Amino acid sequence: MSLTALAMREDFPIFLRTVAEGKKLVYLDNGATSQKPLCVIESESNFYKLHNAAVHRGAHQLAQEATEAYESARAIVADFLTAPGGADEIIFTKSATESLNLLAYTMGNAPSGNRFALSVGDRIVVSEMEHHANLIPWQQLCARTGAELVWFGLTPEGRLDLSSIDDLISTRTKIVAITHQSNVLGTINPLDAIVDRAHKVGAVVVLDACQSVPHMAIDVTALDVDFLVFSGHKALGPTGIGILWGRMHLLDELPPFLFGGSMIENVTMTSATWAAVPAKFEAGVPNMAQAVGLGTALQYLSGIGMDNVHHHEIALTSYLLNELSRVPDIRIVGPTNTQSRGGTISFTIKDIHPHDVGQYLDSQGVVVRTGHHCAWPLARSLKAPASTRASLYIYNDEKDCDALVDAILGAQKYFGRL
Amino acid sequence: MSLTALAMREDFPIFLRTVAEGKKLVYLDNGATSQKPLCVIESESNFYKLHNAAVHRGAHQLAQEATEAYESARAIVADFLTAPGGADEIIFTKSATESLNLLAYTMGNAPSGNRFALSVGDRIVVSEMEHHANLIPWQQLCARTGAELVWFGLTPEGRLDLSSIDDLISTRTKIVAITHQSNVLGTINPLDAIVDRAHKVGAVVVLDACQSVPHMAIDVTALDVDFLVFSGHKALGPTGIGILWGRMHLLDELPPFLFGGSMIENVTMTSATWAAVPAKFEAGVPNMAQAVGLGTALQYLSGIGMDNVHHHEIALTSYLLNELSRVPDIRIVGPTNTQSRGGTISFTIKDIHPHDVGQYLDSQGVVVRTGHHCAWPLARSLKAPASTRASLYIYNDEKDCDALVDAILGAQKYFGRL
Amino acid sequence: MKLDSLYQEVILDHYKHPQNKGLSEDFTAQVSHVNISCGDEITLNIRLTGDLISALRWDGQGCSISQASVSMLTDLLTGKTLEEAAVIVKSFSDLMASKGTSPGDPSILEDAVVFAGVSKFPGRVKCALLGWMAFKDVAIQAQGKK
Amino acid sequence: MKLDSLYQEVILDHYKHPQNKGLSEDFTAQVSHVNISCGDEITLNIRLTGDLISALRWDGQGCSISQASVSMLTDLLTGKTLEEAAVIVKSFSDLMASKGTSPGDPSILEDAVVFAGVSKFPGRVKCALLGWMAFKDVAIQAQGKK
Ligand SMILES: Cc1ncc(COP(=O)(O)O)c(C=O)c1O
Ligand SMILES: Cc1ncc(COP(=O)(O)O)c(C=O)c1O
Repeated sequence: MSLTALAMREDFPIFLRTVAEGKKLVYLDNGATSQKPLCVIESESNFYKLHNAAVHRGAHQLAQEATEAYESARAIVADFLTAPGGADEIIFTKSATESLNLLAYTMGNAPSGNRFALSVGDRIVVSEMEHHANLIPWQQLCARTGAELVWFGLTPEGRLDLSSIDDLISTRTKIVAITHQSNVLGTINPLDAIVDRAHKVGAVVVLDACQSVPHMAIDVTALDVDFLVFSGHKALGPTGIGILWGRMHLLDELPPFLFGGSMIENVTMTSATWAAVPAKFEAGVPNMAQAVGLGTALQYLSGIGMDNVHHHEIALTSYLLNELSRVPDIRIVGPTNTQSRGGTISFTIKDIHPHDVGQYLDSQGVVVRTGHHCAWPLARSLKAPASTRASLYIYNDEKDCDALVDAILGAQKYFGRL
Repeated sequence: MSLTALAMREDFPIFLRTVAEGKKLVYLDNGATSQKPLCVIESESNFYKLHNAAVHRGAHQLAQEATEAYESARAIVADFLTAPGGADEIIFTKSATESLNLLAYTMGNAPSGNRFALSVGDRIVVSEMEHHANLIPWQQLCARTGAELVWFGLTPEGRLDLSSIDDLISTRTKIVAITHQSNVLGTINPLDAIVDRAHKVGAVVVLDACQSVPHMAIDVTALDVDFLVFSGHKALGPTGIGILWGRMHLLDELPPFLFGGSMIENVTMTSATWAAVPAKFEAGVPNMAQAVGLGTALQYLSGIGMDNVHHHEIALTSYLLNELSRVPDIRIVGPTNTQSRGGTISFTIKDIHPHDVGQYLDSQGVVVRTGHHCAWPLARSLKAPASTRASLYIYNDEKDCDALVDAILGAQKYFGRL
Repeated sequence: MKLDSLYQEVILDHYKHPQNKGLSEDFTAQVSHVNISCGDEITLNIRLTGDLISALRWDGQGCSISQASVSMLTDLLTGKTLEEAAVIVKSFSDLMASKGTSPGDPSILEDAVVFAGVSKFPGRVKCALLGWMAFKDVAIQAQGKK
Repeated sequence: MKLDSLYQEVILDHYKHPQNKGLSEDFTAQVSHVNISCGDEITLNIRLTGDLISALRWDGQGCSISQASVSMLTDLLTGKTLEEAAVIVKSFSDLMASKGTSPGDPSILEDAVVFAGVSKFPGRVKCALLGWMAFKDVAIQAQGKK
C-alpha cells in the first residue's frame, strides 16, 4: 500500500506554486513551521472583513461579535487539549517562546511565600535536548534568583537518560521543564516517570509541546502535567499566536506578566490590582484575528482526527527511515526506528556540510532545514554541530519521501565533483 | 465645502456589511482599533499563500522569500518613522503593550553599571493622562527596583501641567514615559520642553505614539525622543503586531527581553550570548505575516500622505466639536478647540450613563467606545469615571459626524422616558 | 425596537428610583466590586440575623442596567434566608447565561425576570451580574463571620 | 543549472584544499566568529609586522562557502598592508551586497570574484562573509595592540 497524504494538498494554496524554476514544492520543513489551509487563511481575513473590533472593550455589536469569535477560539483550544478547567485555563500569547518566557518571568516575579518563588538552593530541571526557547528562559531565571539549573543527559540513541532521575528531581526541585518531542531527534519523551517524580517532590512540570500538539492527540488531564505551551504556526495556524495552558489554581497563584489594558481590576497612579485568569495574562488589544485562525486550524485537525494524523506520520516515518538506510554515508541523528518517535528525522552526510546538502535539495524543490535547529547544546553533544532535518506532516506522502532520498543521492553525486 | 472621507470606504471590506438590523456602519471607535483595507488583509493572506516559511532559519527559497518580505516590512517602518539608524532600529513586537513592557523589563534586568539600571533614589516620570499600558509597567518597575514614580498633572482643560517640569524631571530622573496624544482627551502633548529637559538631566524619553503614528507624520529624528512605541492594529495594520523603535546605541545597551531561538549568538547548557539588535529582541519564529501586513498598511497611509491624514482629521474634529456644541447637557472631556488636539473626542451627557449612551448609539449603527478607556486615573481626576468616546479616521466624513450627533439627540429623547 | 427589550420600563424605574441605596453602618460584611471593562462600581453590605438576610444596602455608580439590577436584588433578597437567596441567585445567573433563550422564572425572580431581555446583549450581561457577584461574595464573607 | 553559479569549481577546490588552515601560536590578535543561524564557526588569527599582514591563519568548521571564503581571504590578504586589505574587504562586501547585479572587480578580488554567484543566494551571503567579518574584527584588535 502506498502512503498517500492525509490532507488534500488542494486545501493548501501554497502547493499551487512551484519552486526552483518550476519544480513541485516538496515541503519537509514542518518542524520550523507548517503550511496553512485556505480555511485558516480565510478565517483570519474574515475576522477583519466582517467583525473587526477591539474585544472586551465595547458594548457595540462589532465588539461583541469580535469577542464571541475570540472566546470561541479559546474554547476550541481548551477542548483540543482537554483542559480540565475549560477555556479559562487557555492563555493566548504570541508564540510558545513567549509562553515559556511568561512562565519564567512570572515565577521570577513571585513574592517570597508564593509557591513559585525561587531562591538559592532551589533547582530547575531541563534536558540536554531542549530547544533554546525552553532552555535560556530558565538559565536566566536561575541567574536572577540564584536557583540552580540541572539537566537530563541523553543515551547514545538520543533518548532521555532517566537513570539519575531521583537525583535530578529532588525535594530542592521546583520546576521541571521538558520537551514532549525533540525538534531535532524526533524522540518522544516518556513523561509518566518524570511527572510522577516531579509531583512526588512538589515540583511543577512545564511541557514544551511545540512538536507534539500538531502531531498527536494531547490530553493534558491524562498527561497530568501542570503547564503546556505550543505555537499556532506549527499546527496549521497563523503566525503570531501561541498558547499557554496551565492548571487554574497555578495560573491563579502566578503574578501577571505584561501589564496594561484589560488585565486590571483597579488602577491608581501608584498601584494596580489584577483581573481574573485568563484576562490577567492578556494585556492590551490581543492578537484577535490570529486566535480565531488558530481555532479554525485546530478544528481542521480535529476533522482529520489527531490519531489519524499520528498514524500517518508514523507510517511515513517508518517508510522514510527505511528508504534513507539505502543512502551511503548517512548518519541518522536520533532513533532509527519508530518506537516513541515522531516524524522529524535529522541526519548528516559524510563530507558534505548540511548547508550544502540543503542547498542542493532546495534546487530540487525539496525544502528542509539545516543547522543546529535552535538546540545548540544538543547539536554539540551529538557531535553534529549542524545537521539536515526533514520533518513530515499531514500533506506529505511517499512521493515526498522518495523525492528527498533522490535529492540526497543527487547531492552526493553533485558534490562528488569534490 | 463638505468634508468627504479621505480614504475610499470601498477599500475597506467591513463597510460592505451593515449593523443594527440593516443600518450603515458608522465606525467611530478608531481609538480602540482601526478597520483594515483589503490590501492589508490580502498582503497577510498572500504571505501564507505564497511565501510562508520560518524567516532567518532556512537556506531554502521559501525561507528567503519570507525573510525578504519580513525585512522589507522592517525597512518600511523605519522609513515611515524616519529612524536615523534605519531598519535595524525597528523591533517587531506583538503590540505597543508588549513594546512598553519590553522596555520596563529590560531596564529592570540591566546589571548595575548599565545606564538603565535603576535603584532607590531614581525616578521615572509619567503623566496623569497615560493609558494603563504606559503606566503599570513603570509602576511595576518601580516596585522591583525601589525607584520612585512621579507624574505630570493636568490643567482643567485637559492639557499637561508643565509648571513643575524642573522639579519633576531632575537629575534623579532616568526615564520619562509620556503619551504623544491622549486616547481620551485627544490632547497632543508638547514634547519639545519635555525632551529638552529630560536630555539635559540625562534621562531617556519613551514616547507612547499609539494615538499619533496612525494620525500624523512622525519623524523620530525631529522629535528627538529615545524610544517610541505603537500598535499596528490602530494604523490600518493587522492585529498581533507592534513596534518598538529605539536609538541603536540604547538598544545595544539594553539586555534582551524574551529568550529563545534566533536571538542568540552562542548557547551552552548554562549560558548564552546574544545576537545583534534587532534579532536580540525577536526571540522565536516571529509574527511574520502580521509584520508584512503592517508594512502594507503604512504604505497605504503614505500613499494618502500623513499630512493629508492629519489635516482631514483636524477639519473633521473642528466640524464635530462645533456640531456637538448644539447638544444640550453635553460636557466635552478635553480641549474644545483643535489647537494641539487630534480627532478623539470624549464626552458625557447629563443623567445618561455612557454605557447607555453607547448602547443607544449602537442601535443606530454608530460605533463608539464607553468606559474609562484604559486610563482610569485620568478618568477619576476628570471626575468622569466613564465617558463616551468618538474617534475619527481617514474613512470618516461629515455624514458620520452628523449621524453621531443625531444619535446622541436620539438617546436623550429615548432616555427622556426616565 | 430591539433596544426596548433591554431597557424595560421597570429597569428604568429602578434606575431612577433605586431601592436600598446608601450604605448602612451596621453590617455583618461589606464588599466592593467593579466591572473591569467599564469601571462601574458597587459596594454592598449585608446584615445577617442567624441565616436570615435582615438588611442589604448598597452604593455605587454605573449604567442603568447595573444600578437597576442591584436595586432589584436588594428588594428581592432582603428577608430571605441564605439558602433561599442562593436559589434566586442561581436562577438569575442561569437566566443571564441563556443568551435570550429563556424567559426566566417569575415565581423565583419576580420583577427581575425583565432581565431576560438583557441576556440578548452579551456586552451588558456583566453589568446585570455586577451586583449579584457582589452578593455572592458578601454572603460568603458574612457566613465566615458567623 | 543555477546551482553551478554558487558552487564554482574554485570554491569547491578551496573547500577541499583549504589554505592557511590551522592556527598559529604566534599572533598579534585572534577572534572567533560564528554564523548564528547555522552555527558555523571560524577562528582567525593575524600577525602584523608594522602595517603589514605577515600571517593569517584560521580554523573552523562550516559549509563549503564559508570555508572556501576564509581560505581565499587568507591567500588574498597575506602580505598586504592593512590599508590595502581594507580596500579589498570593501570591494568584497560590496560584491556580496549586490544581489547578483555585480560581476566583481578581478583586479582587486582576484579569484574571489567567483563569489559573485553567491550574492544571488541571500541565504548564503552570511556564509561567504563570515571570515571577512572576522578579519575586520581581528584587524581592529591587532591595530589596538600595536
Ligand atoms: C495611548 C495608548 N497607549 C497604549 C495602548 C495600548 O495598545 P495595545 O493595546 O495595542 O497594546 C493604547 C491602545 O489601546 C493607547 O491608546
Ligand atoms: C521544541 C520547540 N520548542 C519551542 C519552539 C519555539 O517556538 P516558536 O519559535 O514558535 O516560539 C520550537 C520551534 O521553533 C520548538 O520546536
